[in-house]
Amino acid sequence: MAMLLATESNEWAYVASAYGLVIIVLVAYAAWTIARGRRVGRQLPSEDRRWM
Amino acid sequence: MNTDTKGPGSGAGLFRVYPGGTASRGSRTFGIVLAIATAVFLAFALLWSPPDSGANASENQMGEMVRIMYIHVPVANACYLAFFVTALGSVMYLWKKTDGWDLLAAASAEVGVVFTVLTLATGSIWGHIAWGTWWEWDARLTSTLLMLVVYLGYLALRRAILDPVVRAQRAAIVGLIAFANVPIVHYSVTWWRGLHQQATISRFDPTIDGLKLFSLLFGMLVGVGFYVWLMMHRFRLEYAEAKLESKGLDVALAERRAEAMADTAVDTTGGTLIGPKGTN
Amino acid sequence: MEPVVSLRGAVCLLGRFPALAGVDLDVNAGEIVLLQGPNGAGKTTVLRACAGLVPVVDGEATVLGVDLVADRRAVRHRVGLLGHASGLYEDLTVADNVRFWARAGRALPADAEAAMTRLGLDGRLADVAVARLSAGQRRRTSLAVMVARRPELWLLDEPHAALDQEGRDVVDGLMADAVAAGATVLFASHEIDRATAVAHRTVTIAGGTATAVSA
Amino acid sequence: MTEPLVTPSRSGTMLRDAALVLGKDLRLELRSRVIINQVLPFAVLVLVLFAFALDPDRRILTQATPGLFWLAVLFSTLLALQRSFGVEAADGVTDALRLSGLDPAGIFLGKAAGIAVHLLALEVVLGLGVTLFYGATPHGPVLLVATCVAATAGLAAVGTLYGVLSAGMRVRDTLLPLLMLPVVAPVLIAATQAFAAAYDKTSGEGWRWFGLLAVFGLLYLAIGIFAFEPLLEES
Repeated sequence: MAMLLATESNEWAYVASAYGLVIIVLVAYAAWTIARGRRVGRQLPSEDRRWM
Repeated sequence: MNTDTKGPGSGAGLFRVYPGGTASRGSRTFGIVLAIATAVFLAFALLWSPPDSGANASENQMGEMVRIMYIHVPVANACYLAFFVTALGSVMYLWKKTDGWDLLAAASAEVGVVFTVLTLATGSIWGHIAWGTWWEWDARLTSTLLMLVVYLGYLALRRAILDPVVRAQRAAIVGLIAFANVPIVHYSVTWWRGLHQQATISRFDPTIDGLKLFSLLFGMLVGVGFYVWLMMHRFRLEYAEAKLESKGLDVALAERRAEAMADTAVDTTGGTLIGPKGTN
Repeated sequence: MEPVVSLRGAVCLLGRFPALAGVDLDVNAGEIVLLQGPNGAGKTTVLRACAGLVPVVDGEATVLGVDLVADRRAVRHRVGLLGHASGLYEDLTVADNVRFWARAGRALPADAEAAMTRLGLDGRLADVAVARLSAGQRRRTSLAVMVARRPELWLLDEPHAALDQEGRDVVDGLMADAVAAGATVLFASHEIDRATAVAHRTVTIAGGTATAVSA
Repeated sequence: MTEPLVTPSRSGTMLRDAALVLGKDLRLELRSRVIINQVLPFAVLVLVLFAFALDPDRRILTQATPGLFWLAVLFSTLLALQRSFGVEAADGVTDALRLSGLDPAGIFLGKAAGIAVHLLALEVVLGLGVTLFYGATPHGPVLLVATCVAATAGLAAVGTLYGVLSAGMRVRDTLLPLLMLPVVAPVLIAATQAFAAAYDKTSGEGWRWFGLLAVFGLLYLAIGIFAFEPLLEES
């Protein structure tokens, strides 16, 4: 099978890219959401910001 | 505005709101716990758990590539959870007609789309080693791709409708149809591939145990944690936007009434008809 | 007796715009009431709200004994609304349209034919596609649909617009006949002279508010 | 003074209204001939363009016939839907429908039946087209017809649901394909496979796909009957 032919370092590059991609995308999405939240939140009076 | 869809309702103490954004003490505490858990998970997944080779290997002999599974499966798991919550929010909105459920469905769909993109990406990376190509018309990959497009359509529909009530109503029905469609698409695509490919592609579910199994389960826990934490922020954002919308409404209503006063004043000076006249 | 239309502090939204910002209005059975006011005052929205098309989001609203806030759909088939749009299929003929909408409203076939005659749509005009009609002829076709359906409450938005002299007389006659047959009429118009002549009383609306409550 | 004398059962009203709406749609097509004069030529044009794209090599075209046939049907469905709901969104007709007293479920069934009739006519012409242009000899006529009927029911039901959903929106022409096509992907797959089975004279396999199509069609007809009323509301 193809994966048996792959060298170990090559495998690590794929593993690293998978983990890197997931972490970068999640962090970027979280940052974007929080930034949007701050922008909208500033326009709201505090009595309307009762999260939970 | 209904906010009861998530957690206890209190504006003080542990849940005191931090000014300006969508964070609260609860979400910050949870975020810190999640960050530590993520670090521990990465250590397990990348360092402490053994590669899938040698004596204890599964039948597929995945080598270091098994580590991709520890992140792919939790991400896929989170995207199913997200879309389940969207469907739940849609059903509850159609039943209860309270805005909170609609906001929950909307927030969860967006988070779900992010997780679905990551599911496809990590699956594709794994596939490039396993199959030698970035994309294979594998049943799971294909049905996941279709699911992604369906929910992109859901989000596009939400953006296209301005009236909040109409938007909630229509989005709820589409959210429900989208979820009902998942099994149909899954089975049709599975049968479609099953008929044509006699050679089985090595599946992504080797038998694993020990540290490998622990890494996978811990990863799923972290994945659900990430979903919950993102949802805390995303739901509050959706809530704040809805609040802002209805806030603008109060202002518009006041302006409209002021306009009426002005018009009436003009009318009296002009001497035209006002109010009820005649027959009662 | 309970009024046919009863609005108390009614608020209606068009998207995010409050078209009605608190309307008080009573219309009693057998009345012809003229709704008058400047452009954008909310006349059209009052009529559409009474027809059960626009939701009343705040206040109280009862039409023909139906609570519009609770279930506005229940009133729809009992009212007739003549709006700015014709509500006709362009590619169908006049007769096709009148017969289809009359059957949809469970009107008698004879009523549909009679209505077309009343509006001067019989003969050659009946087989002309709506797309080829003039504005006045469309108006007559929409009116024919409404007459055939014999609504209990007539809601007319600018009924005289686009019509010739003879057509306007027909409209005035239709309103009088409707009231004589036990129906009620609420209409909006800018043709003050003609409208006040036919109306029993006038209600002025401005900036989405009006106060016209029977004592 | 106004109400009809009888109050028929709910399903009786639904079917009566469905027949009324279907009759109206057929009459509309009879008078305007948009499907015959525009959508039908478009569908044939798609077949010809496929032949250009795939090289006029009979073998490839014959092999790809089922897929190309259903793709042409799918694209034509979008056009037929835009026509069918463009008519309902024009000049206050949507309001007139809401005020008409027609049962929403009846309107749904009537509109879906109208679409289905148009699509079936289209499929007959396309079937002749692939035989003529691609040289595909049809086998298993029962399976072919059954597949057409079941697939058309599914396409018409989903199309009517999403058609009314996006009718009256500014972006309806772009939103409708995005919403509808991924949902009808199973129809494309199943109908293509059933056709392939019929053309290959292996009908046994094809009936399984027919079953999937039937389930799909019934499911969406049921959803439409229940969901059409809220969808017909404000736009």
